[in-house]
Amino acid sequence: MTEVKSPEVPAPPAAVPSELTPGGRWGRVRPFLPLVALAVALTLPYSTLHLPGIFEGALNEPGTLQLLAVCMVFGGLAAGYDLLFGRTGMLSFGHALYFAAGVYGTDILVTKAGLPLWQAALFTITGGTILAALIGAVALRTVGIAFAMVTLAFAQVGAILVARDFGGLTGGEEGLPLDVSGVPEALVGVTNTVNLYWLALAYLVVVVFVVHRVSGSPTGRVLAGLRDDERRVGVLGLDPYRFKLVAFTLAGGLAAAGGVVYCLIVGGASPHITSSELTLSLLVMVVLGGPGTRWGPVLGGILYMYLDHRLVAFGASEAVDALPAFLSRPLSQPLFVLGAVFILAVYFFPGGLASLAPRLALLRGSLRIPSRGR
Amino acid sequence: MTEPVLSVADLSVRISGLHILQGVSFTVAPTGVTVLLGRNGVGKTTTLRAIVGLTPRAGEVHGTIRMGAQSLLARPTHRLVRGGLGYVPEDRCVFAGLTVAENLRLAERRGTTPAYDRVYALFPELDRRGRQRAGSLSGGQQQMLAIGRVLLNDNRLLLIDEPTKGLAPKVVTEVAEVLERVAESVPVLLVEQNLAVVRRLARDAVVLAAGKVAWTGDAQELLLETGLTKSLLGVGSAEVHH
Amino acid sequence: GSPQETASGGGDSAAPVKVGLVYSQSGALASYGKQYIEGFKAGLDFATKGTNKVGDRAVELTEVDDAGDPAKAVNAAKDLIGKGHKIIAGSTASGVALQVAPIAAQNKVLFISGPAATDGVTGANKYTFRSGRQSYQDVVTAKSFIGDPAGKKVVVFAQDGAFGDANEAAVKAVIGGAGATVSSVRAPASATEFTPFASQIKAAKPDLLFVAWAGTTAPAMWQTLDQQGVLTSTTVVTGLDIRASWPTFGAAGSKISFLSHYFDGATDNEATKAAKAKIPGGTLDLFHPDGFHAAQMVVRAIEEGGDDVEKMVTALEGWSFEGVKGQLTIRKEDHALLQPMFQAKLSGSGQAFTASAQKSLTGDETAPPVVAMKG
Amino acid sequence: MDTIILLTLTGLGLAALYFLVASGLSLVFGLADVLNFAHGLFLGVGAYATWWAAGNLPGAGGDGFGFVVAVAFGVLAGTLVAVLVELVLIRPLYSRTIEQVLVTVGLSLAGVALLQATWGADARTFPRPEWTRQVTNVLGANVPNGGLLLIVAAVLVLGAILTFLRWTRYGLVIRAGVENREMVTALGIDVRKAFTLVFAIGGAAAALAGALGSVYFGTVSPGQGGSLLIFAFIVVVIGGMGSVVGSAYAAVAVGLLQQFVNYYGTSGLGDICVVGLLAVVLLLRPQGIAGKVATA
Amino acid sequence: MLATRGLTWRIGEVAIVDSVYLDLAPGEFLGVIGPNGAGKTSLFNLITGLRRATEGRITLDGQDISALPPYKRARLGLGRTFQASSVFGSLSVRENVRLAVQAYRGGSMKLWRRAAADREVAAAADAALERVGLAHRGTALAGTLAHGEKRKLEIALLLAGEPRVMLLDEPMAGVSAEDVPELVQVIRSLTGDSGRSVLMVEHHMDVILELADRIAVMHHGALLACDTPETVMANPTVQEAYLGESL
Ligand SMILES: Nc1ncnc2c1ncn2[C@@H]1O[C@H](COP(=O)(O)OP(=O)(O)OP(=O)(O)O)[C@@H](O)[C@H]1O
Ligand SMILES: Nc1ncnc2c1ncn2[C@@H]1O[C@H](COP(=O)(O)OP(=O)(O)OP(=O)(O)O)[C@@H](O)[C@H]1O
Ligand SMILES: [Mg+2]
Ligand SMILES: [Mg+2]
Repeated sequence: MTEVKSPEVPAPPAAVPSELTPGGRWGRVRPFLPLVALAVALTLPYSTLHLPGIFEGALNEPGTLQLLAVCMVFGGLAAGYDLLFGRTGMLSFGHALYFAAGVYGTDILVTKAGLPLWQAALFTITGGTILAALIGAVALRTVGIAFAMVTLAFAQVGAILVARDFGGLTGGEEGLPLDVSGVPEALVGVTNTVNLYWLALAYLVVVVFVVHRVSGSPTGRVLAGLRDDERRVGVLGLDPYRFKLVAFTLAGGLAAAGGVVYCLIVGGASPHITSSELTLSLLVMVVLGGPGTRWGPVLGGILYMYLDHRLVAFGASEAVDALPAFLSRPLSQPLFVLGAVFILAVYFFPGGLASLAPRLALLRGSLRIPSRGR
Repeated sequence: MTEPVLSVADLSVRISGLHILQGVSFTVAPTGVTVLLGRNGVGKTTTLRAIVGLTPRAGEVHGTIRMGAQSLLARPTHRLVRGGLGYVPEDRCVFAGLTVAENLRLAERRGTTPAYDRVYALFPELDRRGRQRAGSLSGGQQQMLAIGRVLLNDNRLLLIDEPTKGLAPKVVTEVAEVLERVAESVPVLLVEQNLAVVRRLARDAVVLAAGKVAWTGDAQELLLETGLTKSLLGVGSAEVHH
Repeated sequence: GSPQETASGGGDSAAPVKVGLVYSQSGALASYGKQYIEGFKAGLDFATKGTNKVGDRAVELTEVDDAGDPAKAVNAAKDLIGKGHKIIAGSTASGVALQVAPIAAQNKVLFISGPAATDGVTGANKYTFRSGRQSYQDVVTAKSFIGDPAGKKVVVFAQDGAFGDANEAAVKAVIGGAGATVSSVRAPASATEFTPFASQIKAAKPDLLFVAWAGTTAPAMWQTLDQQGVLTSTTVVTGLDIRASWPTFGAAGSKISFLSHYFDGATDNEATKAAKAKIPGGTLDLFHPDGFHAAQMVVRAIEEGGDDVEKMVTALEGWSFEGVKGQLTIRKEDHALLQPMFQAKLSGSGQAFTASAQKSLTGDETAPPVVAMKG
Repeated sequence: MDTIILLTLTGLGLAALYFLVASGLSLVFGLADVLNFAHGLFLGVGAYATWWAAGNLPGAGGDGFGFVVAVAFGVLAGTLVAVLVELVLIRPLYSRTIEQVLVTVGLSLAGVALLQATWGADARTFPRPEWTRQVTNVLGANVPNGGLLLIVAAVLVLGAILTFLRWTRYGLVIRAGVENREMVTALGIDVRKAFTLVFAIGGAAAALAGALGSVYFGTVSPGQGGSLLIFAFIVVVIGGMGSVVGSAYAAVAVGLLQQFVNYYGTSGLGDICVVGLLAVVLLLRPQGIAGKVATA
Repeated sequence: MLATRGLTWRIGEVAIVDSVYLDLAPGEFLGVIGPNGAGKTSLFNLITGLRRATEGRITLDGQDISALPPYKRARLGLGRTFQASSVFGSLSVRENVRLAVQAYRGGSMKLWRRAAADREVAAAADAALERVGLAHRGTALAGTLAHGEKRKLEIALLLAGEPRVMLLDEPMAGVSAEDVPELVQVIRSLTGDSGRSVLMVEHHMDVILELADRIAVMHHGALLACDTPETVMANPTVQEAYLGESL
């Protein structure tokens, strides 16, 4: 008998199991690529290289480092979100809430309560994790689109509370600048931007490591099973609710930690980050990169944020101004370009950025050995 | 022998890198049942789906598939079906959210009179359960609905994938009888694992193995020859005869 | 290279002076931003007498779009400071101004906030100035509509959030402090249907209704107030927004008393003439003065301070100058910009409203209370 | 008493607006299985096209019959854009829901930015018949006529959509296609046409909402669609995905709740209550109040 | 071992499963037959907890399990296969079975251990795959398996959990004739000596007759008969309602 399903969220496209990835020369190099990337990231602040068009100034300039730091936080955030979406198949529309909790929590504890940064960070991350656990405990009673909407609802309450500015805590639509007197000297000022860069890099590395570790663990295997068929997991003797709650809480905690870092980088909190659009952009980042893949979400997050910030400059550039009006007007709207990029991305690299590498490899293979049969 | 109603020549199907069918050729006679046999996973379903144009997006199809003078490749499924190619899929695919009557109504084709009496005569259950949602039907009932759906119209050829799977013996017999009667007027290309049913219905047989055609010929002959059944289907003819 | 190294800010007396303008070119406040930059360029032209040079040194503008997002503005500010800019101006949105101000203080560069009206910018820190008006000045202007407030009943209708809070607090302080009873009706900024709020206001039967509402839902709000008869039953005061929004008042337009930061025709002096001559279209609007004044302040800062930010600050503190709005003074204690404000009336209807000045208040009359400098 | 009448009728007006947006969303969401974040764009297109037509299209205008022509033009434009979006962008992506999300999110960003690039970020006055600016006195309450117009339109749209789904063959095809597109094709039906139709209907309803909503608000601005969309989504979910009747009930519940709580409670509480209602409904009945998928 | 007492499931007025009393002795193999729609799958759903019974009780070793969620019942040794194959489509065949083994070996949260490093799990999974003859398909994605292969994988998942009571819902459906004897062999080997009990729905009468100790016949939700194969086959009602004229 066919079960009549409640409206289910379709599971995201599956990751190819590692056993299936093509071997060969590329396969041997691949495991080292992350290390190469890390090495590049570590040396970058010492380089005066100028990449015209890509960054405003030299690589070691504060503006560039700041932009990269923001990008990396979102890379980590997307990787954490993917733990929910790509690896467990839970479509949450409220993930921005935990990130916002991280940002506002740190900001309020430092600025309003006058706590030293490390204490504020500790309280915030703990609080964000508990918040995620509590909301998850309620929201996970539903599945599919219903789950997405319940999480959205909670996030919306968060957004309303921030906007209401109870007791002047959040600063409402004006946001709350961080009072840096409680923050270590090394994290304040333009000349210290590089330290924020290290912090963001550390956050990214930690998230990526945690996500890899967890998804490669026995629990990660269960999460992958949940993504495909929850009922089946139950019949195998595992409690789906418990596992989903763990994933939800963990992802929430990671997001809150990201919030702490972001608060320091931007030097304050603003209500932009409580909007449902942020969750939606997290989803876009993950899909752009390739859900459930190792590097896809990270790349997606970095690319998204990069575009989000840089397109503003692109829109104002002379090259665009020189175009005829019917082209330059829309092109000078950053959101137009960003939206167009999403759409093109779907058609030109389905499966996300992460699927590019294997496909390039395939392409190269087929060029070398024309139409080899099996 | 008269012109075949369907001829498949050198059909190859690749799905995401796997070469599932590798040059399959066979024909379907204009009358009676042609049965497609083979073990699990050889590509029987893939063959039927390639014929009706339902190969998944990641798949490539090469070769020729013709119905009379007309090539079927590259024509959209709904055109093929409107042109008289009925398809009953392996997993029934009834519309769970629609009622039984709505499922049938959906199968009506424009410009022809649907033969409800024929369907209800074969499956009175469908008439009785007209207002039940198809998703709550039992497996067997769903199969009846799936077959009933194509019988509503007059077809030039029916493709039926494992119609007796999961049916009670009594219903298997009934379905076999129905198919037998259907086959009197329309040629059928049938995939079937139940050799008793094959024995009762089939005129010609095509046996697939490892993505290729291993044997074609008279079905009854195949089932009679213990050696052949053993080597091709892996069963002794005793089992064929129960 | 090393990460701690930043470009040095010149010192060469003939090198151009780099000024960074971070404001909204896109996003919801794009049209405010557009007026600001037009005003700025006109002001620069005026203050440098058409040379765009202060002494021998050219003023080199770098414009960056923040799209109204504080995070982007902070990025841009850090980038500019890293590249050796000593002067940052702009900030169309209050959120942006509040977040950029601390950056200026941390890095000891001059920051001149633009149209952002939040009172929080005043007294934010030693390096932060403002070239526009602040909410408090709006409210003081509103007070001038009711004569003697003692014993009167005043209702504030404002949206939730900091903007509404600030207005409510200011009304309580200014008008309530003068003897009126002040109550408030607040609505979510996202509200689309205003009947419940209009009913509440009507039930309160105020002598004066002060409306602080910004955003695209404003026209619907005015229409509802009009339909429920609020506008005819009491004196309604609100801030006059940019010209493009006037037609959206519809029938309500002529029934409202406006306080105005600026509108075309409010003043007529040398700066006004220069501004009108330079601005595309020749019609001044709400935020042109903010840009114009910012440019005047920038030129003053460079003239007196050269590359030394501390000197720039000293040069601006207490400086008094003639701008588009008339005589303006930068108060030394908290960098509040004391400036004239206007009472205005809209007449005509449909697409063709014209504004006329009823009264103008001097900078001293509208001066906000002095706040302690925070940083 | 008249306060209650006023709040009820204006609440219903709000509900009607939500319903007009939600009905299209619900159809596309529940039946074509597309989470259409670009729905707000159709709304914007409808509103701007009506606005443009009233000023530029011969025969159209801001009042009387001319206004009807303008609204018809707006609805047509919205429908056309919806059809184009379906044909060009969504069609290649059926059954790839997540990519659809990406495309529709992209579209909503790009579309709103495009409207803004063309007509500016600021609100524009919307042409509308004098009658809609007036109020009607119902038992002592001054009810805005724009709201009444919305209510009438919503009831008509509800009736039309129900008739379509229940009694036409296309309705059947659409409901079946949601479950299994492939099988619908295998029954000899060109399912793509049906989905285009769903988008056309959704686009038309949204465009109508855009035009009449702008009449109600008095202005049109690029972001208008987006802010209504979140409540429309809530309405769709409370009502049960794909159930138009459910959406109608949910819209009424949400509209009235918001209106009354905003009056009797403190500000912002109305929104929180709506969100709370959503959470409660979903926790008690995860499938929404109408309960079933793909019912008319 | 497993017993149902007056187990009933109603939807509205209709009883889909109607007051079923069943007793399954340790080591017993009970075949369940019945016309399509008789309520066999529904009975399984009630026993495994995917549906809540409207009336009646289910006990396992005397313990009342009627109110337990599916996963707790599974922990107590209740395993099942599904009539419509339900495997983890995006995992490889091997990962599917490893997941099942891991679930059986104690599903407590292990977030930090490397799953691939657990050799015992891997070995047990490979053994289960070997047993159903799917070892050569280990790396294929389960979603791309042909129908018959999925049936085998279902059984491998069941095997991995080493359940004490197994509920098999039409394991032979769609399995090619060649593989039927092999699968019968697998199922037999699962039961033989281990004291495991089996409840199996199957329409292949020869398979049922070959394996079952007793046969239960369901009809319109009720238990029509439950007896030795010979008696059941001789029962005229069964003949008429279920078997019909054999081909
Ligand atoms: N979408 C797909 N992607 C990858 N492989 C596929 C896909 N569909 C089918 N296959 C593979 O193609 C082969 C043939 O499958 P097919 O379903 O045609 O077999 P079958 O003969 O019908 O088997 P059965 O008797 O079990 O129904 C199988 O090995 C299967 O794994
Ligand atoms: N959720 C439901 N709603 C309504 N009717 C249902 C539901 N689930 C099952 N039924 C009905 O209950 C009856 C028993 O179904 P079940 O699937 O248990 O039969 P079965 O004995 O397993 O049949 P088969 O051998 O064909 O698989 C059927 O008539 C079916 O239509
Ligand atoms: Mg098959
Ligand atoms: Mg069954």
